[in-house]
Amino acid sequence: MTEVPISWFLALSAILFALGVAGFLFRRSIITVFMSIELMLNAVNLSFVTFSYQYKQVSGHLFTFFVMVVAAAEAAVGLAIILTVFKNRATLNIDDVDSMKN
Amino acid sequence: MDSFIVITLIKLAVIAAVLLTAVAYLQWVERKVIAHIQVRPGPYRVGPHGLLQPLADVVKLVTKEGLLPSYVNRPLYLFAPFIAVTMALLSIAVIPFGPTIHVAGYDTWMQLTDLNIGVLFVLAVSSMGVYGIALAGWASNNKYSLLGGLRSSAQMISYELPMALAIASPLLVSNTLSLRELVGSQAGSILSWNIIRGGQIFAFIIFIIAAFAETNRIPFDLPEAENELVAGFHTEYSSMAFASFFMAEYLNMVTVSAMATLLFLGGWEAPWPAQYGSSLVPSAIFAIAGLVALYHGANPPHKLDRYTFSAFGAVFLLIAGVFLLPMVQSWLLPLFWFLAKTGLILFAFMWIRGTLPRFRYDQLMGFAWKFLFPVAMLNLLVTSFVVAWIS
Amino acid sequence: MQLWLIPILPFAGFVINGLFGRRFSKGLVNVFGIGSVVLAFAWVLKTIAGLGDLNSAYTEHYFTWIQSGAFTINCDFSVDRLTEVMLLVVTGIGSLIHIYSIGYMAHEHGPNHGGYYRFFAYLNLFMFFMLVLVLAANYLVLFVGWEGVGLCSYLLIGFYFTKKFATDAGNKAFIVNRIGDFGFSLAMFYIVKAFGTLDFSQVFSRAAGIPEGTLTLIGLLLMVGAAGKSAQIPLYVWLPDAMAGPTPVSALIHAATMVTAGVYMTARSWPIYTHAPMAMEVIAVIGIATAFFAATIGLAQNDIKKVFAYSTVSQLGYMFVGVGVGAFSTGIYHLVTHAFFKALLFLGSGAVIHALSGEQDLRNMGGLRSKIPWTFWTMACAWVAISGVPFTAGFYSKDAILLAAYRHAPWMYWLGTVTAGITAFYVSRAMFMTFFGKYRGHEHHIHESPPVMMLPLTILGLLSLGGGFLFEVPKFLSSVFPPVEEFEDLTLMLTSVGFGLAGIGLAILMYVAKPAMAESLAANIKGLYTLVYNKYFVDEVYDATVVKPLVGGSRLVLWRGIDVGVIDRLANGIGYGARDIGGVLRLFQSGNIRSYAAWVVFGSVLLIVALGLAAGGGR
Amino acid sequence: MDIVLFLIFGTIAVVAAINVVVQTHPISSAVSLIGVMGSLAVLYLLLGAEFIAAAQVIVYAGAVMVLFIFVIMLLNAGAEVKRGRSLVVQLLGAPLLIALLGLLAYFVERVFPQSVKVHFGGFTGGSAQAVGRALFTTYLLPFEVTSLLILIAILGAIVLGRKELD
Repeated sequence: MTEVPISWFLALSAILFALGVAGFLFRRSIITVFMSIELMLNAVNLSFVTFSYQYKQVSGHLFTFFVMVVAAAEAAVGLAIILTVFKNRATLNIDDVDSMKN
Repeated sequence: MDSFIVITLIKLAVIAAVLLTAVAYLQWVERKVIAHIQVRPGPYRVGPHGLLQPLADVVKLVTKEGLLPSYVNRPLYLFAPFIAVTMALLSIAVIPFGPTIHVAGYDTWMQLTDLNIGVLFVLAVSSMGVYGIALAGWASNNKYSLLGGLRSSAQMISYELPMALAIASPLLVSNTLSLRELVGSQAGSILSWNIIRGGQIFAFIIFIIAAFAETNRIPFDLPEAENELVAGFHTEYSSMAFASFFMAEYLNMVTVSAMATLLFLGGWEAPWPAQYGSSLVPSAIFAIAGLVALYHGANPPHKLDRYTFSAFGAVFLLIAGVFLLPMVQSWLLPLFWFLAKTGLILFAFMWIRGTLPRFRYDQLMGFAWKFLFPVAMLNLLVTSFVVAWIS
Repeated sequence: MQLWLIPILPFAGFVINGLFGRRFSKGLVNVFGIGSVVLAFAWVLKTIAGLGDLNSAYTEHYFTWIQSGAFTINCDFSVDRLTEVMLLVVTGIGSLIHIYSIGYMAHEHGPNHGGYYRFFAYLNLFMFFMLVLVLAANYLVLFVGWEGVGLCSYLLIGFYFTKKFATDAGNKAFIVNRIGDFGFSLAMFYIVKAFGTLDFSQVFSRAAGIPEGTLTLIGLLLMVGAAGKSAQIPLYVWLPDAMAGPTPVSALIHAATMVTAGVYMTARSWPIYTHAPMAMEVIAVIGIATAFFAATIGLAQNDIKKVFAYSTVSQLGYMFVGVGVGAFSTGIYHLVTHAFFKALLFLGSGAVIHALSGEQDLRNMGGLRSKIPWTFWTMACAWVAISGVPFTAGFYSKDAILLAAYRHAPWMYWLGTVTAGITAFYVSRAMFMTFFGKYRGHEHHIHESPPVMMLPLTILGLLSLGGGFLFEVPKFLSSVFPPVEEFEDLTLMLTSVGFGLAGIGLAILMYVAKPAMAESLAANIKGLYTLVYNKYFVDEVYDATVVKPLVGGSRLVLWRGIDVGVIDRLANGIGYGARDIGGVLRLFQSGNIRSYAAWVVFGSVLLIVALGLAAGGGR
Repeated sequence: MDIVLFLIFGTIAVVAAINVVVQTHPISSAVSLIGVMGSLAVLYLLLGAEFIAAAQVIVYAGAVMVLFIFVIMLLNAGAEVKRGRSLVVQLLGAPLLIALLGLLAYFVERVFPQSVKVHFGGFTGGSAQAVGRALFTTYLLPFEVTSLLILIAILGAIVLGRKELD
């Protein structure tokens, strides 16, 4: 059985996180931006679970669990907000939603 | 290690072959049952009593041209039926059909793989099943399909909640997440099944209702309500892609029926202990069936039946005899009980399809959120209090 | 024993009446307002019965309030015999006065029955704080009650807040009390510094080991606090003005209970004082000076409540004399009897005022004896008691104090005896001007007060007459305080009684037999009379020496100089600065979410770099 | 075996994540994201987090993403339009991203000892029982608070989503 260095998992987590950031920065669709956030959360979850393995403690799993719960709640509210935005402005382009500017 | 892989591969092959055939014949059974409910003969032409009808259907579906409409989202359109059937097949992997058996010097379970979170696995996979339908509806780029997909995803995530809650109650009673241990905790007689001992009759009813909705069966088959949506999410599908959805639906029915059996009806446990003659029941049933068939063969309603009924009668009597052999009883009896219970529930699926009308969509959602969910919640609450009280 | 229930009951009354009383009928307000206090009284009785002999303090711990290293302050209540006496006085007399208030406040006009619910809510709140003060097992909890009663006193003095003089009087009481509280706070700080704790039992058990200088300082600072609360020279000026509040308030807060808190506190702190004789001497001197000084002012007052207010100041002086000469139990004894007769005098004067529909000036009264006889006879009980007529309540306690004072320093005895004579004279004067002679007022609908007011008067009357030998407070408290030598001297006793009777006799002569004599006397010693009539111009002196310079200085230095010159400039400068910085930062606020995200990432990168640098490159 | 599994599913995760970012159509991104989540679930199993793996599939893949797809279908969202721009992102975005990734990689490499290796079955404390025990003892308060959070989220979603009453 070949084993995997623990830093590989963390590196994977870092890559996924960076990709999430990239999605947030470069995408214009609100929904995609939102999904990028979920991607970042997933990357962080992977780190938590990895740390849990490293320290042989279950706490990391619980953090992940709570992140999931919060993500679910966030998705419910966030998507409701997206629906409202779409209803009021008929756009999903994040650069069009900038009325805070003035 | 190697033997493990080999055994697993053999089991895989057996289960896949039996299951896929069973699904095809399930379709035949359903058509027959509904036909008899509606007082008509049903499939009759292909083979004796239409017994070869499924084969003919398969040949037809496979050889038909797979249409790919030009305006669909190709990758997803092709991907969706794949997801649907994969997810339906996946959950079978953790479902045990019987206890450990001893074959050719090896001990093995009548199950592909045992997870100690088997129930969670089934839940997870069934929740993934939504994607097949939702993506199919969306990728078809057709308003009927889209609406069907929307309805289906809304319906499935709505009914997943009461279903999960209904599953949680027997889990509390049995105190395990492993499907095998779940059955082990219900060993004995019908009195120790979760539906009786755990007082989970309400959970069972909720589970069955939610299962009907999860599998998009009548009376909850809104996603494919033909008078409103043509054929719902699979309007644009034909040939094998269409067959995939069809298979997925029947596989899901088998899965939920098996789950209901494992969770509530004691799995492969006999309704009463063997010393009171439960081991003779299969023989008796098959013997009676064989005698009836032979009688009908002697007095055939049709010319051809003289041979078919006689043949069936002989086969049934043979099976009845096999059940009496002590060397196979150890694994055949549990399998019989498991399949009998699952079959009963499957029969209920068909029976209800022949009897009930369809819900209206708002009634469907209202029923899920305003009635089923609170009741399931209450049931779980009461169960947990009782479990905490007793332990 | 659930000691917490005692203060919590009135507090519940306060909360209920305070929150919902606006919508209640008067009856319902009464149920909660008076019921809670009566229940508290009942609970006090049950507690005392349950605690039995109580030769050492019984303490209940509730929670740790402040914890800082080794220094801990608990929220504790504790009961010993001294506390029992105070509890009985506070809840007993408090209950009577609450009942009396039903009748007294019944005719208030204005919205919500003239703030009827507000009155009882404040009164209940006062009871709560007073009981906390009495039950406290350390200085800080006592201070909570101390400040709380001050607040309630302020609220109730200014109860008629539409009248300027009432709110002014409230402010005055509050501000003067602040000076005293400042002293008290300093005392607490020194106690913490010297003892490391504020807990009574620990402080008192360690008092012997502390240098006398520190104890003297603490004692004097505590005395400043007590002087503020108990209206002693030089901080007595607020009490006469406090009569602007409703009369039951004057009776409860400014005669029977709150103003005696200073005496209670000094008596409670006796282990500190016994090791600081200097401080005790100061207390005794201040006490006797206040007693005499306030009595002389009382001679020339024409407002019936003012007379009794100065009398209160004077009697509080007596109590301090008792404490100051080391006879702590006599001070508490006088506190109890004074609570009886002074509450009665105030309630009686309230009944008179009530009968005359608000008239307070003695010159507009007279001859009321026949019109409101029950009021007269009950007040007469208090009159003989305060005058020190033998075998009444005041006789026993005042006599005990004077005897103790004689043992300490004979001049104090003589001054006290003279004061007793003056006291007898001015109280008699007030009584005669009210009840004897012929009626000089204009109100013609003079009526006896309702039974609900007469009942407390009657009970207090009986207590004023018999309370002295019924409750032998010094004997009861003998286990609490250091023993005092038994000292009986019939001559001295007779002398002081004689002075008292002489005072009454003089008053009969001047106000009953020859009514003109008072006027001519006043005319003969016009200078002196004017001086006394204007209360020695103390208020004016304070105004000129303290208040004016303070206000002027504040205006010039604090307002013009510091406020405008420094603070405003600073505040405006910050504002301008923020605006300018904002002008730059505004460019970041593009409204574009993705730009924000980029800045967040930028910050994260900086943060990671900083963390890496801080951790020394990672390992 | 373990390393093979890691490589397979790690690659799937990275490729799918890249796909999330580069696809112009939200639904393609969503499907790719489901792929990321699924492969992460497998990696969780590898790390001994069986309950979390199941929860990952049930909650994330089975509920959250269904919601996403549902909304995409409901809004019939099309491919995104290249309109509007952010100067900051254009100038700073790529360098920042590279800096972030580089720093993370550097620290992961520096901080974490190579000696700790992951093999399947190396940690068995992630069973449903263990997680449940910790959840209902040590983490009871956060757990209850999250239930409150979810309640609030439900209310918020309902308020935001309901039709205007006019």
